[in-house]
Amino acid sequence: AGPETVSGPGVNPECFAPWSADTKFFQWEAKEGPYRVAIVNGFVGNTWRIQMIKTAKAYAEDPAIKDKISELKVVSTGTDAPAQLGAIEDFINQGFDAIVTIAVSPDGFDRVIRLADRNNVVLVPFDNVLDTDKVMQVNEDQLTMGRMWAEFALEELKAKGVTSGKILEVRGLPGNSVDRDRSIGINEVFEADGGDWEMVSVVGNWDDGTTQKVVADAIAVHGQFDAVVGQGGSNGVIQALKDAGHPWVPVAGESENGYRKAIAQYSDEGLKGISIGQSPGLVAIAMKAAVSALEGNVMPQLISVPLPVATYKDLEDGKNFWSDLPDNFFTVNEFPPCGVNISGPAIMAQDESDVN
Amino acid sequence: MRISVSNENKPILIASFFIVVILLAGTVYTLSTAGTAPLLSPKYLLQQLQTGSFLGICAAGMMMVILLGHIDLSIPWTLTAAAMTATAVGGEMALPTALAVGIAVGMLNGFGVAFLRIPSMIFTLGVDTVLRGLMVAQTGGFAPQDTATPLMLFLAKDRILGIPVALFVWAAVSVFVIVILTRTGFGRSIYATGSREGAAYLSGIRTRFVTMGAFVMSGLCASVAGVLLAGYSAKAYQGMGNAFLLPAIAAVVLGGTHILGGRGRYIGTLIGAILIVLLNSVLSIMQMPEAGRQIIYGTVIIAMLLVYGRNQRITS
Amino acid sequence: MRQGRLTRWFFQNVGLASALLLFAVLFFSYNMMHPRGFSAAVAVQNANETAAIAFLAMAQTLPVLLGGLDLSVGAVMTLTNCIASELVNGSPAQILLGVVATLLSGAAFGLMNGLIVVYGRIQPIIATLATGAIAIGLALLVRPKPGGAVDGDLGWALTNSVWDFADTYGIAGGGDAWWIRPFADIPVPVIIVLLVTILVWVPFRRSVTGRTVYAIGSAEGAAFMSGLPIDRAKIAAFTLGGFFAACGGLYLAIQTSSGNADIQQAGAYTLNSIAAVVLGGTSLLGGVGSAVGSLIGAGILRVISFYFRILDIDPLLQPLIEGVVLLVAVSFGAIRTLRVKNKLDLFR
Amino acid sequence: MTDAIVEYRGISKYFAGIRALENVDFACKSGTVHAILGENGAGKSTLIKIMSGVFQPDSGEMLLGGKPVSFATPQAANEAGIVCMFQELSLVPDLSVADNISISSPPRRFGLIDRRAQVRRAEELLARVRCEDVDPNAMVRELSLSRRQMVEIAKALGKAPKVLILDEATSALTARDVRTVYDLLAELKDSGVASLFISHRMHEVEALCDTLSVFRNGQHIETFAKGAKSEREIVQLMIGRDVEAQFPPKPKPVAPEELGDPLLKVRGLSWQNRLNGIELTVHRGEIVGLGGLDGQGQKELLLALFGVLRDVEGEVVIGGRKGIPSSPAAAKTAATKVALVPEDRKTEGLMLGMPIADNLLASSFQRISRGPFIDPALSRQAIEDGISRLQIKAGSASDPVMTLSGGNQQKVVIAKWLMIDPDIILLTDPTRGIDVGTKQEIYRLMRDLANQGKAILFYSSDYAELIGCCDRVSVLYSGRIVAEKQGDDITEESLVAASLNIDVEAA
Ligand SMILES: Nc1ncnc2c1ncn2[C@@H]1O[C@H](COP(=O)(O)OP(=O)(O)OP(=O)(O)O)[C@@H](O)[C@H]1O
Ligand SMILES: Nc1ncnc2c1ncn2[C@@H]1O[C@H](COP(=O)(O)OP(=O)(O)OP(=O)(O)O)[C@@H](O)[C@H]1O
Ligand SMILES: [Mg+2]
Ligand SMILES: [Mg+2]
Repeated sequence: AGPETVSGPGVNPECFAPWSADTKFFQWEAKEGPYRVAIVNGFVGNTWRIQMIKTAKAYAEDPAIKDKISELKVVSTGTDAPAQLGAIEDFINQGFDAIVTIAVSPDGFDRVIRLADRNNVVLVPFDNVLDTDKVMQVNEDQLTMGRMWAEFALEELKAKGVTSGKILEVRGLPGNSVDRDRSIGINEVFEADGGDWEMVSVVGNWDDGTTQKVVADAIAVHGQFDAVVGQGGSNGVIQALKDAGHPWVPVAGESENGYRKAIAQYSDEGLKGISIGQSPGLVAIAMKAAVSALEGNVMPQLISVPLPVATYKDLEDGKNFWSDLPDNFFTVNEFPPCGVNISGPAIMAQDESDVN
Repeated sequence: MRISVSNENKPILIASFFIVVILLAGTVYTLSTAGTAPLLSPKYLLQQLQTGSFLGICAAGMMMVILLGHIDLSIPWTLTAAAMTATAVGGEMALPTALAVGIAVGMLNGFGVAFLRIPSMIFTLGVDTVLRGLMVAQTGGFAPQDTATPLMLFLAKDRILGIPVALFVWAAVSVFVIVILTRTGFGRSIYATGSREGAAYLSGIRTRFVTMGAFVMSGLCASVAGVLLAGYSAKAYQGMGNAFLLPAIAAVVLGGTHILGGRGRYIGTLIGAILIVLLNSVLSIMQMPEAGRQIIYGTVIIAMLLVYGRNQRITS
Repeated sequence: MRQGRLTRWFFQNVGLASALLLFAVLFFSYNMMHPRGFSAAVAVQNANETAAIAFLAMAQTLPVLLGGLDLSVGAVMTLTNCIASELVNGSPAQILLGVVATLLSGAAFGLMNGLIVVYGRIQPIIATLATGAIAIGLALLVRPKPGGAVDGDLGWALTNSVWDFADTYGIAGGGDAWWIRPFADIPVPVIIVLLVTILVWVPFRRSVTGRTVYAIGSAEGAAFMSGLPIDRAKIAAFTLGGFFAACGGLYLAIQTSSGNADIQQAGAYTLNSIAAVVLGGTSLLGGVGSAVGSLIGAGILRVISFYFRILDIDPLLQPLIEGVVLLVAVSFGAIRTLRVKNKLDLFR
Repeated sequence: MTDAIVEYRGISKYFAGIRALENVDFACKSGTVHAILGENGAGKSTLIKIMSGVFQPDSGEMLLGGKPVSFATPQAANEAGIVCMFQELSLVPDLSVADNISISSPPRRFGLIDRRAQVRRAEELLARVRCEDVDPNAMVRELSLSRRQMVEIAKALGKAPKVLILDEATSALTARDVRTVYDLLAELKDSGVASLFISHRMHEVEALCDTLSVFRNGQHIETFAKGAKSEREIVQLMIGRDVEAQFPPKPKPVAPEELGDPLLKVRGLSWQNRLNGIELTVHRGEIVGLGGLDGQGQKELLLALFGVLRDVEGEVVIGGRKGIPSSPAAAKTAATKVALVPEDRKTEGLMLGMPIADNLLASSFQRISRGPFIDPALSRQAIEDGISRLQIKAGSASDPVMTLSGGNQQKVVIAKWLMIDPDIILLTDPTRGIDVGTKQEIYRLMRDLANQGKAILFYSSDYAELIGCCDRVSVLYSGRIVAEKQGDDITEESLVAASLNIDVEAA
């Protein structure tokens, strides 16, 4: 028996905010804790995922939840759908109570959803979520993220008095739904705007190196852009602009520390930046949601985590970026309404030399 | 069958010709859409060569290994590991550390392939996985420094007389490889071993050390590319080498090196690398969707190899 | 001079025999440690996870036996996965048609590989590197973003035990007929893989064309001089490889009831298929080995990763351990090398 | 010639402009054994490869039983009854003997290969060639070269040929097997089969054939019945000049005490169960032959001395220094340099796809380098020396070595080793597949090298060679030296007797 669809409101709505007004609510039969929780990650081998795993481990030790989790197991299966499905099924077989996962594909989980429901296991996809409303999921709103980037860029351009020109859009991994949603959001806003904007789009795969190269190529070919809206690989955008001697323009991007460092450093020279990112800390909220569901609380089917926005106006060293820490790590990790308070440095700077 | 000089040069000529075709096609595109021809400007070309140097250097190392009839699938994470450890160490020692990582990985590969005689296809794949695991574990343990040192920045980004320093590095690597391949016993031994290892061994060539040497060269080249790439991005990061493996193999093969070893000229690899870089760049400029890009990529490789001339049929 | 049959089989198939042993040991101890070891549920889960890579390992075996490599198997799996996600639904007849069309498209792609290798005389490894890119491109065209709808019943029936299969379609008394009882707990994917092996691989191996594949890998010149049909065998090998890859893609589609043109996944499957073939005792030099070995190799590859789920290992050390285990497993092949007394034997 | 089974009319074949056959008219009749003679590169193999569908002629036509035919593949030729045993064997090493014998048309059941019937068939055919000792289930890889040649003959028989071609297919056979082949060919002849026989061993030709055709430079010179010409005349036809003595004169045997210290001394050498306590000495200036049936450990002995075998036991002293070189690389760089001309030139002696020049230099990079770099002038000089010293017939030194004829390929192997000026030269059947003219050159070369103070250890499967060339002959039997013959004691009878491990004196 899976969750029952009930009517809202759900528990702790500041933290578990329903995605929209018509989001369904789920309720599972309450189980006796503490619970066994498994995290089934896909690919490992970039900083975001590593940070996510570390956050999960750190959060499981957090006093707020420590007593409720008796066992936490984390595996990474690579970009291999059968392996990920297999791992989820294995954990169901092993009798885990909740399974948190970043899906390698937005589809194809029908079987494990069915098995999870049969065995009263709470399955919580987050970050890369599923195209289904049969499971509880946790994510940030990618469409809105795209819109906010574009709106910010337009606002900054208007402030400079620019109403037409060339905008460079840097896209992420082709075929990925996150890439699709963010891009739709971005383009919607520019189209809706009255100005005459020429959009040039290049594919950066969310990878710094690739992004840097394609942005450099685009600059070499198109000369100058009035703003850059990048989905990821933001460090690469900055490097390419810098190397080409491109004047600083409004830039929208992710939440890498290096990118925020650059905004802080160059905003006076014209690098008016906005940084919104997908946080590795989502895992903590997914874990918290899973535990809350196991306790029998009413939960929204789709939980929207607020977008962690920072612009050049509100960057503050040591608070939402760290000038002495590496470029690669992702800055936003705390979600105060949820009681998730694991700051970036706390997990990324376990080595003494990095902590001041 | 007679392999004449012209036959050896054929791939080189055809690949060069194709480079021109790519540039022209790109220019037609930009002329028709924007009315400009930036692809033919020295600025664009130098920039392509600058970023192409990372691939070119990887391909140079890969070629040594392919000449032996082997392959080095560990290049992506050798590159990454070299760059990441170098930036983590930082300072003066960064560059030597990177090179040491490259040499160590090359020796490990060489040991597995030459002494344990495990197929390179599988051993280097294993080494690649191990290196990735090491880098994940390293980042997982603490946050290593990832900022490129000034020397790395200089090598990758600065210009001397308007020419990117990275190009000088690529040129130096190229000269080094050419001298090794054509003018040293080691180089000739690579060809001999790649052509028929048993006969080379019975000729008194220390084939195991030759194999080891080629893998060390490959690791070394990957580490140099890692240093440059870290300098170019101003930092090292997980997965930075992922984009280099298949293009490096393609560059070597499009340059006319025989995938089973024993035959090939370095100039071909050089041109092959430039071809791949320009092809990618032009496709990106044309905003070609991924699907079209992959299909064009595959078709170009097949078409060019068909034009190079088909292999001899084996009858004896 | 003459040895007993078993001894001879063992010495001529050391690779396969040791793979079998390794797999048995690993699989047995995994089940021992698993809280629900030796149960149908665990077997079904293991089988589902292994089916696709097992098919790909079989697909890779044929080009490897020829002395080449097929770097497009993962891409063909992806392409056929996407095709299946479009076609395998609707009425039973439509489903059947979709299945056939998917398998045919994989075989056709394999055929194209074969034609390029034979008539273009391009080395297989490089030809398939290129056609692999083409396959991925086509997959992206078929399915620009993941999704699709594969018949749900079919998905459920084929990814469970025989009992569930019978239950879903209401055959054999919904799975309770006496004659189906002994098989009730066997996972359907195991049966599918075995059926394909017995109906396709075994006859192929026993045909002149199949023998020619071995002969080509062992000594192509000799095979030609012996009057064997070289071209036909090569084309057949690649076509069959494409067919097996399509079996993998089809199963993936049924298992996930969707299609996904995932480039990374395609690459990972290609490399894993090579690893499985090697672990299964097939020589990358060609001429020695079998698809059955590759099935076992695929099993070994998978069972290694099962251990991460039952042992308590730091998640950030898992990739490292996985790499080291793979390296160690393939290094077992070196024992032969160290035993060789005539160094010339090393150079084959 | 109406009764000819195969007939060529004006056949020509060129390889990238090089003439292999030109305007050849040729015919052979059923019920004959027809020898084809000619020096290396005369076009013999090309002739029969056209007949058997490996190559297509550039011009001219071929008739089979009076009807024009052309074969696109060996398969097509087989189906028409033309079966060929090629110079390079056509066995597949990783398949079993039984598989190989029935390779292209196996017995079938339900459309699939019937393995049991296949084994039975193999047993029958192996019995016909008196190789009952060969296990049909053994992999061909496990067999020695001479066994493989016999399996190849069995395989050919199994195809029930109308025309059977043997292209130097008996070059590694020992006396006993050659006799088997003689009998077989006689049998086939009686049943009306035409056999074409290519061999560089004149005595085999003498014994076997009834018609002889001589080729030179791609042209058919003459065909005549056996006995119509003397051996000397035939050789003259083949190589276009007169060959006097085949073997250079031997020096007078020297008394053992005058020889001084041996350059190579072997005591109790054992390896696996293939070598069982070999005792041997070779002095400077000596050519010592290794005789015996094939596969008695001769090749292993040479490989052991060259550092190729692991775990060799026993004592070896080379040039006063104890110990076996650890590898070929060590052997060639030691104070007393050792060189080995291996058994199979195609896989062990040469990098076939590489230029002649690179093959010649493969052992001597140190010699042509200044510092770490190869000196182009030195290397050019070395290549020229090598080519001229052995009179290698090559278009250009940059041609791949596989474009050379077998004999010239063998010369490249020898020339490669002469470049390092070795002290001890180990030769494994160096004249296999080499024409009389070139053989004579090689014999002379060996004697010259010995006279320069080299020590030569020489394995040959041809008794005539051992008798003609060697100062001493040691005969091996199951990994041991069972007899040592010297001077006039080296006779065919004594060698054959020793090979079979029969004590002639005692008998
Ligand atoms: N393929 C090869 N290429 C070059 N040299 C080789 C090769 N194989 C063996 N050697 C040389 O032969 C020497 C001994 O060979 P190898 O290690 O194979 O024999 P071993 O008996 O197992 O080892 P060891 O003699 O060290 O105990 C080595 O030092 C090496 O230099
Ligand atoms: N595949 C080939 N490619 C180029 N040239 C070839 C090829 N095969 C043979 N030749 C050339 O054709 C000529 C005849 O060669 P062929 O092999 O017929 O000689 P042969 O009489 O059999 O010599 P041998 O006694 O050495 O076997 C030689 O000059 C040889 O170099
Ligand atoms: Mg010949
Ligand atoms: Mg040793």
